[in-house]
Amino acid sequence: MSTFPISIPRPVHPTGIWGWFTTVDHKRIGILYGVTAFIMFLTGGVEAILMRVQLAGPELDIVSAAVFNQLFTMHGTTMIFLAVMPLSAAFFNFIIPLQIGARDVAFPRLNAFSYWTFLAGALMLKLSWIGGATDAGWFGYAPLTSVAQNPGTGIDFWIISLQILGIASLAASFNFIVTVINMRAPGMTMMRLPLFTWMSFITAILLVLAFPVITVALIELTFDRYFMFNFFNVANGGSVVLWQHLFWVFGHPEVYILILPAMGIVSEVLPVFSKKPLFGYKTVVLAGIIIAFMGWMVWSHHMFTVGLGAVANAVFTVTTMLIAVPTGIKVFNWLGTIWGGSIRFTTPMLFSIGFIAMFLMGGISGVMHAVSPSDAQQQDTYFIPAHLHYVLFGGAIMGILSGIFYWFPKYSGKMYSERQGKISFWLIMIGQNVTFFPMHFVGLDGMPRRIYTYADNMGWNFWNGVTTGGAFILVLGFLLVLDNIGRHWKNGEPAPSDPWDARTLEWSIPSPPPEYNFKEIPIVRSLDDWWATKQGGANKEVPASGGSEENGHDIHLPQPSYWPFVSAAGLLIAAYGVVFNDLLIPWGLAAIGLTIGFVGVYAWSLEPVNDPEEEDSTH
Amino acid sequence: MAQEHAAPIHGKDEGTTTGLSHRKMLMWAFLGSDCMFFGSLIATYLVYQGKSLEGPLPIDVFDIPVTSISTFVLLMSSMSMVLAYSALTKNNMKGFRIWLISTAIMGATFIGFQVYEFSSFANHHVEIDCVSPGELTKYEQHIFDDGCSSGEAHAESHEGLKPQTNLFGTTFYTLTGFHGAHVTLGIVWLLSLLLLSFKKGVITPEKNLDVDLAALYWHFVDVVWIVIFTVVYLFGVFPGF
Amino acid sequence: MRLQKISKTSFLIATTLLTLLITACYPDHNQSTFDPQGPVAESQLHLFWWIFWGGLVVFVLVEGALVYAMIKFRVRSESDIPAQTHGNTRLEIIWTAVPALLLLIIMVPTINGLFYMYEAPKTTKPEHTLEAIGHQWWFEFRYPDPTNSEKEIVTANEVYIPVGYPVAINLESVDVIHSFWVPKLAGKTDMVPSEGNFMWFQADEPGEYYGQCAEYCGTSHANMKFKVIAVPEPDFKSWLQVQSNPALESSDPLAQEGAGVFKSAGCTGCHATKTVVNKGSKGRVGPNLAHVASRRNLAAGMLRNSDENGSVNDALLQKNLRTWLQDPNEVKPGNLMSSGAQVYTDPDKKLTEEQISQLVHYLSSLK
Amino acid sequence: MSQELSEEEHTGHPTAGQYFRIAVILCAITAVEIGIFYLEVIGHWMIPILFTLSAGKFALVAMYYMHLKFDHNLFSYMFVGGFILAACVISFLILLFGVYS
Ligand code: HEA
Ligand code: HEA
Ligand code: HEC
Ligand code: CUA
Ligand SMILES: [Cu+2]
Repeated sequence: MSTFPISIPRPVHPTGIWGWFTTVDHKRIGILYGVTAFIMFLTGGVEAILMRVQLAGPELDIVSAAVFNQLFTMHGTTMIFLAVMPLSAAFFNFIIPLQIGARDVAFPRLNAFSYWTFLAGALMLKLSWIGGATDAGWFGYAPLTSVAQNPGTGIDFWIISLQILGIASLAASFNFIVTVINMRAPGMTMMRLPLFTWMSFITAILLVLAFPVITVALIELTFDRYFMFNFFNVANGGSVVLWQHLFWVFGHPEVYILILPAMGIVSEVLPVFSKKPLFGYKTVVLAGIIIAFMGWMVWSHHMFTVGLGAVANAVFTVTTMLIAVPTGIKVFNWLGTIWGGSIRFTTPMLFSIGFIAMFLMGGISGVMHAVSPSDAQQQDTYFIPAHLHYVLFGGAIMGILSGIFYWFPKYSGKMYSERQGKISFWLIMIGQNVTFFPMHFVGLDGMPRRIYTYADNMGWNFWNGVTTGGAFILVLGFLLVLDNIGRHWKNGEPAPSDPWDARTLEWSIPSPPPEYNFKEIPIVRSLDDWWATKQGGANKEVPASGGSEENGHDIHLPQPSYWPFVSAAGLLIAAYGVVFNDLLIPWGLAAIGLTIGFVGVYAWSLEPVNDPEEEDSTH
Repeated sequence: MAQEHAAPIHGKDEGTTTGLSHRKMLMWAFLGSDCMFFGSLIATYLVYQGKSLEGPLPIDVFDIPVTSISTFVLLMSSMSMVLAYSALTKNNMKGFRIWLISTAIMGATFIGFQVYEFSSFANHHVEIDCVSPGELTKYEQHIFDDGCSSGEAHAESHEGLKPQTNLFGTTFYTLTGFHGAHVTLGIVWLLSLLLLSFKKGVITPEKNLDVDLAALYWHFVDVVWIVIFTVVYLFGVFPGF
Repeated sequence: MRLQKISKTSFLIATTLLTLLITACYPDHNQSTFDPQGPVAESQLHLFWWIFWGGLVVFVLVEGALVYAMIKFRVRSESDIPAQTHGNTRLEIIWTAVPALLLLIIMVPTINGLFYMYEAPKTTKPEHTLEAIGHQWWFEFRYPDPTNSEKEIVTANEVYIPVGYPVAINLESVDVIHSFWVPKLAGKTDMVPSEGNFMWFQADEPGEYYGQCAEYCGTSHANMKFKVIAVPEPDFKSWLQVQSNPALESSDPLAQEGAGVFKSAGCTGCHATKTVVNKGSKGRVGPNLAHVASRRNLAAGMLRNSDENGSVNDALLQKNLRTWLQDPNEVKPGNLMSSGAQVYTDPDKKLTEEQISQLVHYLSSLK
Repeated sequence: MSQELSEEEHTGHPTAGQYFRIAVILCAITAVEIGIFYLEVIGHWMIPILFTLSAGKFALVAMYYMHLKFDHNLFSYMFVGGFILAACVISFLILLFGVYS
């Protein structure tokens, strides 16, 4: 080790709190991701509740206009970037290696880095409540984000933390792309990949292609704000519509980034609790790929009222409508899966079925938006939040909840309370419809979105009251979920390795999995290999190489490392340095942060994955 | 396809499914993603082309012969990079180092040109003879109209091209600046490799991946410049565009 | 047992939701999209019903199949292993083709409707072409001056249009993006700074139509409203005639003092009382006040000055003016008058009660 | 590990001489580009011609210097996928802005 310029003793499998800081174990990182993101979800929920209280009746004065505008902006940004995306990432981390029969991910330290960067971005965004958070809406349309309109630091925090979150997402996605392509167990061909892994893989690809676009958009905005560039400066000929294009070129693929992992989860849960294989596996995979592909051709449907002209609107109308076709294929194949099955209504199954029911609603209102002339009556009304919450809450969150319960035995090693789970399902199911369904009504009744108050004489009072009431049912539901998870993670019944009689590889190993996951790397012979193994009895062979001589100690795993944490910390400092760039020395803090980050990355790249043998094992 | 290559298990999890290196795959995925990064910057540049409200415009500041030289230097650096890699795989460490250094030097030369270019654009100054102005660009005509009306003998421009000046400045400096930043990072990377190559056993004909990756990055930066040179410089000065 | 309950609940939910939907259209509400009063809004509603019924059919079929499957295929015995079907190509082709077909059908009227709303009818008269300009957080309107093609007539927050004629509107914005929306007449079109936009609509019935800014535009986005008032064409002409006159000189002494305060307190820096301006000239920061007392609402639709029948009620108007002048920020958080006018930013220059009364008298005389 | 080296030889990586020849071609194309650029007679043909030439350079570097031609197809898919998508987005945006604003 002394051959390396920077030689700080390397952490050697530390335990306790410190262990979490240096861990590169994908399962632990998955848990870190999940817990953090869930807390972020709660903060976003609290923001939503505050908004709902303010809108419970006409002309209420619970929060001010300025605070309300921060609330919905932070709520949207939080839910999308700090809740749904990282919750999906939590599953990528924990589940993908287990499903493909790998002992770890391709780049364990990059993975750790991804988590710490995510945390940095999340903290930065959320702490911006102190001193005024961003208030330009989650898509931050120019020129509301310009210095002239918005001189405070709120927008700066929003920009910089989105950049950091982007780095986190990119790091994770590169990692999972390589992991899925390159770390599959023998025999695990692409067309034998479990559906969740497939959808996550597609998501990762979408992500690495979509994020650079918003990175550029944010860079341009940064330059405008900090150095008076002209990108979105109308006075010098800039176009505020360019921002919208760049944002939605990213933004629409982004919504599929949010939903595809949830679709993957549902595609795992339905077969297991119907005791049937997924109907039309290949078609479902193909549909996922087509959705990802078509997702790039529809972005301007968010801009139907901007005045792009009839021809452009017609083109985007057509492409947008067509995207319903591959999505429909998925829905119908899910129906085909439970059709003729033997359905067990466990909590995850209920959430998955709820997903189909609710996502369908959201999908159909999406197609209603696609009809651009009548969308002119819906755009920027509550009909949009109605659509968006049906696909995001009814879709992404329901799918994620399904996953949280489905894999609960695997990651915690315990069983949750089924009864409590079911009650929470019904509360959430009913709560979300009471909350979000009336948004269709008030939307069509002419209520614009993003208004902090409304007049008494508009006829919106009743349904807004109902919506607010529904939000409180949701609070109850989530409190039950929290309690169920929290209590049983500690004191639940120990879980067997395969409590659901499931189909995929992660259920073939103990709950929770040992650090090395698989004692012997499995050899995969078919789709749903674990199920086949259980059905076929003894046709499972010991790997030819005689892995049996291995025991847990011989399997060498990537070693913990400080550097991902250090690099992320450097990034955080640099980020604050950019926002407060005139602190003491101009840009001094940013320079310090960058230096720390740079040192971190340098040391990291010089540090071998595994110390004892100086070899490049991943070469 | 890919899956048919399923690597034999050596009793350990060392082998990869496709037999390809993780890191090289990561590099390619990154380059694919970086295409979108530069793509967005180029899109912004093109969308704003010709939309600047005032000069100077490309035709006023660009000096195609000078940029041609720096383009040539960057192209050559790509060649020298590939030769460095080639030398390494042939176990020609000396050749490797020489080519590596020359790549870095050419990269630095390119950056030098860019610095020169930026500063000359920023200080761009025209002086127009009011009596016999000759052929004028739109921008120069503007200066002529402004400055020569009151019977002066000469008219001068006051400001050069800064990012704040107009849309062209904004988009041009951002696009080429980010390219320059990529090159700079590449130079640091190459120099790091050079240092490492003096440590025993770190970079060897067998362990050439580190160099391979740096080379990929370097060539990518080169191809981005190929696009920029054509789209920004050549098209930019082309009158009909 | 429990499954029956689930299915019953689902059915119950579905049916209640449906009934709710049908009863929730509230055409009598001010901004309901279910009560189109002109051809553009009508065509949009028409399309809405197309896609609504189409979507409903899909919804009922799919949710129905889901509920049916849940009842029919619930677990009977734990050890029971159903047939392991892996797919069915024919079925899959069907459920790819049928939705595609459905969508293709809907595309036809959609694209028709799209071109319909993008081009004003050829019969649109040039004098019915007006300009709407978004400001944070009020609307400015400009009409071509019938007597001089170089001039425009400026007004604010209320647009009069002739009944039964298509009206073309050019949309602009001076600051951020706003969106011009009168639900009963037409869907919205954004007002994008420096990129002119266009829309048209027509009111078939005389009346007052509610409009509201629909694109988030900053602090008081919620308070950026306006009214469209459709009147018979002759009335429209005479209204325009009145509008083209500058503000009245009142003989009421209190009002005359008010006029003095109006100048000395700096109001004229942002408010014009002359309505005819050069075409395309830059507007003031604040709404034109030449005829503010004839408007049915004050402060971009926030305060109502008129009775049910639309005639301005002087007592209400004076009360509203007083409310507004005492503390505009109370009415409209963040408005640019409280943050820009010295009488509100500089405590020393604060308007006295007396001055306010004078101003109220002056302004309420500007019929 | 050493098998990787032999593998490379099997896939027929170019020799230094070939690399050099490619560099000559690249320079020649660039020279032609600049030459064409000064030929005013070409007029509006210039844009497609310059475009094609630079695409050729791009392809040469990617295929030979970056070894895409000799490496696993997967790498080509990754890179070309990103490249094509970027090209499509650029073209679409130009179209949207050029025609409608
Ligand atoms: C998870 C996220 C997610 C998903 C999956 C979707 C899916 C879709 N969305 Fe949505 N959308 C959002 C998140 C999402 N959306 C968000 C967040 C916004 C608002 C952003 C903002 O302004 O803040 C938005 C806004 C939005 C708009 C802009 C509205 C406006 O502002 O004016 C439009 C317009 O076309 C649209 C359309 C669609 C369509 C057609 C789909 C399709 O993919 C849906 C396809 C699915 C189905 C149709 C159901 C299943 C299909 C069948 C059973 C087949 C048969 C069906 C038919 C024949 C109809 N969405
Ligand atoms: C995944 C995405 C997601 C999710 C899950 C939600 C969830 C919710 N959303 Fe949100 N929403 C968005 C994404 C999402 N939203 C987006 C993108 C926008 C657009 C933003 C914009 O316009 O810019 C939006 C906008 C939006 C609006 C419109 C604001 C406006 O236009 O003015 C409203 C209004 O009612 C709303 C409400 C809600 C409610 C009540 C929930 C509820 O479902 C929340 C339920 C969760 C909780 C209630 C937390 C529960 C737990 C507790 C409270 C436990 C106690 C806490 C502790 C112990 C710490 N949302
Ligand atoms: C800094 C510029 C500015 C100054 C100075 C100013 N105003 Fe205003 N005024 C505005 C703006 C902007 C609005 C529109 C507010 C809104 O609706 O958001 C407005 C609105 C009004 C309205 C309501 C108009 C309508 O159409 O509903 C009245 C009345 C008014 N101002 C009176 C006054 C008086 C009286 C003064 C002087 C004491 C004054 N203003 C000074 C900017 C100004
Ligand atoms: Cu103007 Cu909202
Ligand atoms: Cu979309």
